[in-house]
Amino acid sequence: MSEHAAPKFKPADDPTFSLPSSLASLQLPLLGGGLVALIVGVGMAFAAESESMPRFGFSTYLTAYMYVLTLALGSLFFVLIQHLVRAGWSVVVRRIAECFMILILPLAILFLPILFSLFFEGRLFVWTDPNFASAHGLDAKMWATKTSFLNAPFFIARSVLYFLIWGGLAVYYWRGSTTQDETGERAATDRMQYWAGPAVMLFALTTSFAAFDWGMSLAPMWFSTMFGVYIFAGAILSAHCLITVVSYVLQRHGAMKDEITVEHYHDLGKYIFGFIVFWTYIGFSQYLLIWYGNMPEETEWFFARQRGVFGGLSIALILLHWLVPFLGTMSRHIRRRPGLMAMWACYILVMHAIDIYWIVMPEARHLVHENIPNLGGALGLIASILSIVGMTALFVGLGLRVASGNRVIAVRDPRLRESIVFENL
Amino acid sequence: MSDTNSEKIVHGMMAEFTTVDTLLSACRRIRDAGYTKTDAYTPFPVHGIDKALGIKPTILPWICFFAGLTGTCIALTMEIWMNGVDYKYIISGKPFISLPAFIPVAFELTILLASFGAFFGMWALNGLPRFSNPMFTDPRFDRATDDRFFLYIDAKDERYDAAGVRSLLTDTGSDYVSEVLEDNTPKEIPRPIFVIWGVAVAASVIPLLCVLLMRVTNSSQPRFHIFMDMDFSPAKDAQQVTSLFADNRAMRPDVPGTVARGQLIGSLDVMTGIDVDSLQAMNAPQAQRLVAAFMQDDQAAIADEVTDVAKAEDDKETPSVMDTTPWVTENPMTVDSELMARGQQQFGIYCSVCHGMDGKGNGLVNQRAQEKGFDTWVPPSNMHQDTLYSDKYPDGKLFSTISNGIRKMPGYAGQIKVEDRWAIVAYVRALQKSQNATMDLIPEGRKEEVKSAVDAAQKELQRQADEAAKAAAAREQK
Amino acid sequence: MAYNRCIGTRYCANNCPVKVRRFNYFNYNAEVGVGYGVEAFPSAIEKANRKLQALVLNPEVTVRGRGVMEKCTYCVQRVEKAKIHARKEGRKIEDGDVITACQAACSTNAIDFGNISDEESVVAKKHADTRAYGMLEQLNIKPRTMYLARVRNPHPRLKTTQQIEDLATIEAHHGHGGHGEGDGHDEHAADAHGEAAHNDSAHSDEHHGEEQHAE
Amino acid sequence: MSLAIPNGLDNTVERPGERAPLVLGNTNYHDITESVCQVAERKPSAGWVGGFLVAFALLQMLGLLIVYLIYTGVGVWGNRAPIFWGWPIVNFVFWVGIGHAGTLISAILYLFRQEWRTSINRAAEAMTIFAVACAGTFPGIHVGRAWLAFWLAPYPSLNLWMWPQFRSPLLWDVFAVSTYGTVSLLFWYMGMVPDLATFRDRSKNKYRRMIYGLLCLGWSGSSRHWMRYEKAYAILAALAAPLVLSVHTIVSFDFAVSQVPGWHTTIFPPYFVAGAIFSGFAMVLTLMIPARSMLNLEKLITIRHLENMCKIILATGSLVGLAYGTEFFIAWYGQVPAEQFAFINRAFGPYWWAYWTMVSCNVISPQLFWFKKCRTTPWIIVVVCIFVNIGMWFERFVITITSLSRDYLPSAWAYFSPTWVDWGMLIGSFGLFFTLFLLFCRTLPVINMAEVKSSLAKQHHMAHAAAEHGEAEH
Repeated sequence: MSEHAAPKFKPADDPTFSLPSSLASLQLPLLGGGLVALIVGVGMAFAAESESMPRFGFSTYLTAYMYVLTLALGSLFFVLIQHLVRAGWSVVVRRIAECFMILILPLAILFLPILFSLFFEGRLFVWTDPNFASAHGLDAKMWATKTSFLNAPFFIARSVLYFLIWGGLAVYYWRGSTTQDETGERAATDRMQYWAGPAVMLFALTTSFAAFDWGMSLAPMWFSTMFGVYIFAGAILSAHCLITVVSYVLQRHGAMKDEITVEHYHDLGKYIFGFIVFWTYIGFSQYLLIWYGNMPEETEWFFARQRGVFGGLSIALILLHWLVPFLGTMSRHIRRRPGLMAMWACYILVMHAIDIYWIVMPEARHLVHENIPNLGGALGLIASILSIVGMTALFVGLGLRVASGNRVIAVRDPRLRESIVFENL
Repeated sequence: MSDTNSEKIVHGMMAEFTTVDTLLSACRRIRDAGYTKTDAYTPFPVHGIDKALGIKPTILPWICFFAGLTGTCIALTMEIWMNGVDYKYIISGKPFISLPAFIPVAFELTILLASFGAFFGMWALNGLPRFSNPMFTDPRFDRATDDRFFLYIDAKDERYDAAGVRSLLTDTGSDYVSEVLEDNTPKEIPRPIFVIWGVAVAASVIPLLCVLLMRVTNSSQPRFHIFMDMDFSPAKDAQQVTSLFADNRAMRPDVPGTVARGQLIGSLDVMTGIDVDSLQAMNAPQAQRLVAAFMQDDQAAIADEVTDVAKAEDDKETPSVMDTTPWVTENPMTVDSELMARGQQQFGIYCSVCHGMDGKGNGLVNQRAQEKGFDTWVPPSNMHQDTLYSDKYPDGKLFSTISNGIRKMPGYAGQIKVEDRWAIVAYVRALQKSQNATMDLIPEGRKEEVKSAVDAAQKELQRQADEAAKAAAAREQK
Repeated sequence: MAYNRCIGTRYCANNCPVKVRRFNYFNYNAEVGVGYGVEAFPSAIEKANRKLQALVLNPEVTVRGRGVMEKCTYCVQRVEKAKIHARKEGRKIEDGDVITACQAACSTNAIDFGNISDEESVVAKKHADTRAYGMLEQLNIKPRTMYLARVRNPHPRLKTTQQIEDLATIEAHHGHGGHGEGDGHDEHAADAHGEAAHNDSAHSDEHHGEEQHAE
Repeated sequence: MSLAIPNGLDNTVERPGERAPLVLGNTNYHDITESVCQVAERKPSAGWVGGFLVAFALLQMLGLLIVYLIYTGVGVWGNRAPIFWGWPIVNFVFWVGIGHAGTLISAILYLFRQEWRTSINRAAEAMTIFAVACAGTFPGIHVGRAWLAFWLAPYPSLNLWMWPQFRSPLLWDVFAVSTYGTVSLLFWYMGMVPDLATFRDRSKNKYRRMIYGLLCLGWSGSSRHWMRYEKAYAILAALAAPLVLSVHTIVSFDFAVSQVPGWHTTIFPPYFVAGAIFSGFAMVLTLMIPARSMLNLEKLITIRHLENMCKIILATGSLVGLAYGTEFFIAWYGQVPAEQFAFINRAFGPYWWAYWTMVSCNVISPQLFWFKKCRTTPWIIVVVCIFVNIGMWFERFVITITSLSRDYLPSAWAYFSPTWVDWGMLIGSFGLFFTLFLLFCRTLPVINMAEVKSSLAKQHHMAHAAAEHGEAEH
């Protein structure tokens, strides 16, 4: 029925299935440069701390960290869900996601600075400050209950648990997939499918709580049941963008020239479009419910993001994170142009960084009612950008390192053939 | 069949296929042969056939996009105009133009109009509905919606030539090739359909006309109301009945314990005439019952209680002339000329009709009753018997009698205010005193005046007595 | 509350945190010729017409049939009357001009009603009292009706530490710092609509702990 | 045709790299037409007639109760202050939720290219429409003055000259539910057009032919038409997917924008949507399993279809469970006393029985679907799905009634008890639903023939390609 030329199926050791050397050679510059940029950026961020933004340093680090973590988590979820629904189309790009998913392990080490911040009372999470309750006139009994959850030991235990679960899942699926490259064993796919259901449940639970811990508890008196879903929406959207961009870059450098077709970009484009809508839906619902209910304990969080430069940023997010890419990726014609799709994907990755920044940074402000959060001046702005760029470079460098030792496509996946010949309706 | 063929317009040629693959290859062949006015008829969408036939993509997505955009604009304009401009209404502290709250409706209308765009756009682009189609004349074509695939070349095609087309189609592997002829079913629409249509249209207008008529008619009569709603006031007037309450009264009596404004005067002692504290000491349950009855605002119960209190004393071991009920012995009001005047007035209104202006028990009602000789008539008491003097009949007891009645006399608590009842008590005391007054009771300053008045009165009486004596003497002389 | 427009979704009543609203589930006035259904109608068209006219000319009260929500109007008819009166005399509305029905009926003078935008009014002063609190104020519902906390007189030796602390830190009345978007209530206040203060001695208000000796 | 799978083969096992068939038996296109058309063409069975009479009687009861309600006043329900919303709203949310499955199967699974949807989407869409009809009944009669319900439309009432209040979630609801009903109807109808043409072409009877001919708009099966038709269908699917999410989201806004403890929580939109899908799929399965055996459609609606639906039920059921847990956690974490009380009251207050019914039916019972045995045994599926339906009804009961019965001020607390009218209307709404569904079975194509044929063609094509490939490798 197809009008396409019959696809060629290459042998597993085809050179286009490994990381192109032009990209592999970028590893060291990215790792080194990224590390330096990150350190300098965070250093500058500490220097940019001021009376009005006393927690700027650690918050900047957390922003950069949350950004790459959501990318890795989104990739993990992408892999899990493809197995869960036995997807055929995505096999050619799944390895790219797998390469980023396994970065959960190094990210666990990069989490240490955040744990480290717990030793400095109130320098990142204000609930670590023993005087917080009395300074803000909070009821002591209530605060005691709150800190039975939000306290350093329990926080550390939970963080370790999250990383154990994510790391375990990532390693399991990474091993399954790379072993299959060698053995071509079909049962491996069956096993991975079998565990995908429970894995998604675990993922949903841990991601939700990690979002509560690392994002929501920055404002310890604020709460929103939807917050975990909001973080998840950003993660899954940006993971699809990441896969699109990386696929495009790989193809530009000669890898998987024939395997990833315009159909895959079209499909990724559809998901990107869909998840832009999903992100907007979650973000809007969260805002609307809080705005409408107008209860002081909830509006506080949005109130901080409604004034000054963050007010502008909020509007910008609506327009640039939703409206512009929504219109931009709506057309089938655009989704069927890999170059354009890669461009939009890059754009959304930038927007996602701003989204994370918008979530984390206002909580670095001095927590009194009248205080309007700011960007920390030119120094703070440069510091934030440097940190995020550095962290991202580090992340990509690590990804390349992982990829260089392996194939960039799951060559012996039983559904590879289906994926290659896949056509959109 | 051939002779009928010659009379009819030939629309084109169709060929039947049994599988998708043969159809597709046939499509490619006729496309490559240069035919452009071609079409395939299949029971399900066959993928790749648009390329095989050279069908161009549709503009439907654009129609939907603009329809959706129109929906958004309509919704936002409508919401902003209605709630932000034309009808401003403060609700839950939200601004008049609340964009977050306007999003859901805008979203729904966008989807609705875009869906209409897709649905009706498809109709329009496909030229549907189209009930008459020459393809349908061939009974074999019925299987085009079941399991057969048809390829059609239109006679209007530049390259069309019946014989050539037939051979080309037979060549592609079709086992049935046939010409498509003009539909020979009658073209006129049956008349009953028009009649039904007309009647339906006419009938559908009637309700509208009725509504219109009702809207424009000027009439002093109220419009017909299926549901009354709030057009008529359901407020109740006094003295009306209602089934809503057990007593059928529309006007509700006061809630028990209600004291009218300005009527809460002093303590319970003042209200009952009984020294409740003393009663409490003597007979606590009795006192509580009295208070309870009072809280119920039930005049009869109060009266019963009060009489009970009084009776309980009477029934005690030795019937004593002395009443041991702890009546209030002193008028709680400030006794002054104003109170006296008030008491005189009230006594005049309420008491004098029976008891007489002087309190001697011979008011107009009594006179009339005596005249008529009613045998059940109990004559009103004379205020001037010594059992009614304040040493034997304390002020409280007198007050209580006025309030609750005694023997034939009804209670006046409902008619006379508490203050006024005490005023009457004061006035009655004054009346009693007036019958036994001595000069000692007269204030110094007014003694002369009274003396002269008394003298004048005595003189006058003397004069009248003399005159009477004279007159009597004169009669005797006659 | 636009009674005429109400179709009785009862949404307002559900969401009213203080549950002041009540609903006309049935027509409670069926038999006076203003009900639903034909039995109410036959004899009374002319009379009903007159009533209708009377209703049109009645500026004071709307009357509600079944299916309509009920709510305290703060005796809007009395407020209007007082306003008209004050306007005729060319003065501002003053304390005592409006006596609401509940206030009139209250034998213990527990209710005060007046203009809170007038700082000299009784209600304004009572609102400023340390004992004043709004019901469920923490929800940012900005209630107009305020209550005065119960006055109690515990023996100093029986006071809880909480009470002692509260008494030590007691200040002027605190409201919620208004950081909602809504300002509808402020407009109401400017409208010379009154404000009620309940001196509700029966309302035990434990968490306030602003008890003082008063008796 | 030789590549078709013999009847009775277990198509729930799928080797990676090969797709299990979705149409069983030695089937060709004509067989599909036959097996679907026979449902409507043969004489109604005694079971159908009996079922229809019962359902129709219940529908009459619903009608009479509505008349009684409107004549007497909404006080005939158990709604009393402070529980101003009682069973009617519970029923409304319940039915709207059920009404999500059809469009979800049709639209979202279509967009995700889940081909197994083809055999079930038609009946599921029909159920959607009927469920929305049931749902739409309740808010309409729920208002105190039902005859003025049209005031909700943006129409200036002539005597008041007022506009509706667009800041009210109830108005959003009016728009959402009516848009949803309309679009679902369009979507359903549009999917049916080619199949109605099949009905037309098979009709022997002149009137049948005319009616189906009118309904199918003169569909001829032209490839040009198909191309635009498919585009329109895809666009409608793309529009219906966010729409279906938005509807229950907006229904959840009715609750969540308020300040009522237990209602005001931001997880409500996705949680309601998950619940809706959950209950909708359960309802589809509850009906589909008996229907497929009564209508002899086992070859088209296979165990694999059922298994896939069970998996979705398991996933959404667990999501709903996760949402219950999150609510509890955040209520504790948030440290707002009223909120905390609301949740403790749900679980341990006077309605504890409703809450635990909900939890056991919604969260625990679908966990059986972790076992393949349970996912592939029709009677177990039916039993679990009935529990899920009950559980989802109770979920709405719990949300609506427990929250209202005990909110901020204890002085206003009360306990809800339904009246006979409440019961009658709940049962009557099932009468409406089943009447429509039974009529649908007899008069319209219950399975999307065109799509099943299309997927059969693809199945053949793939088998063909695999065979060729196998030859090439050897």
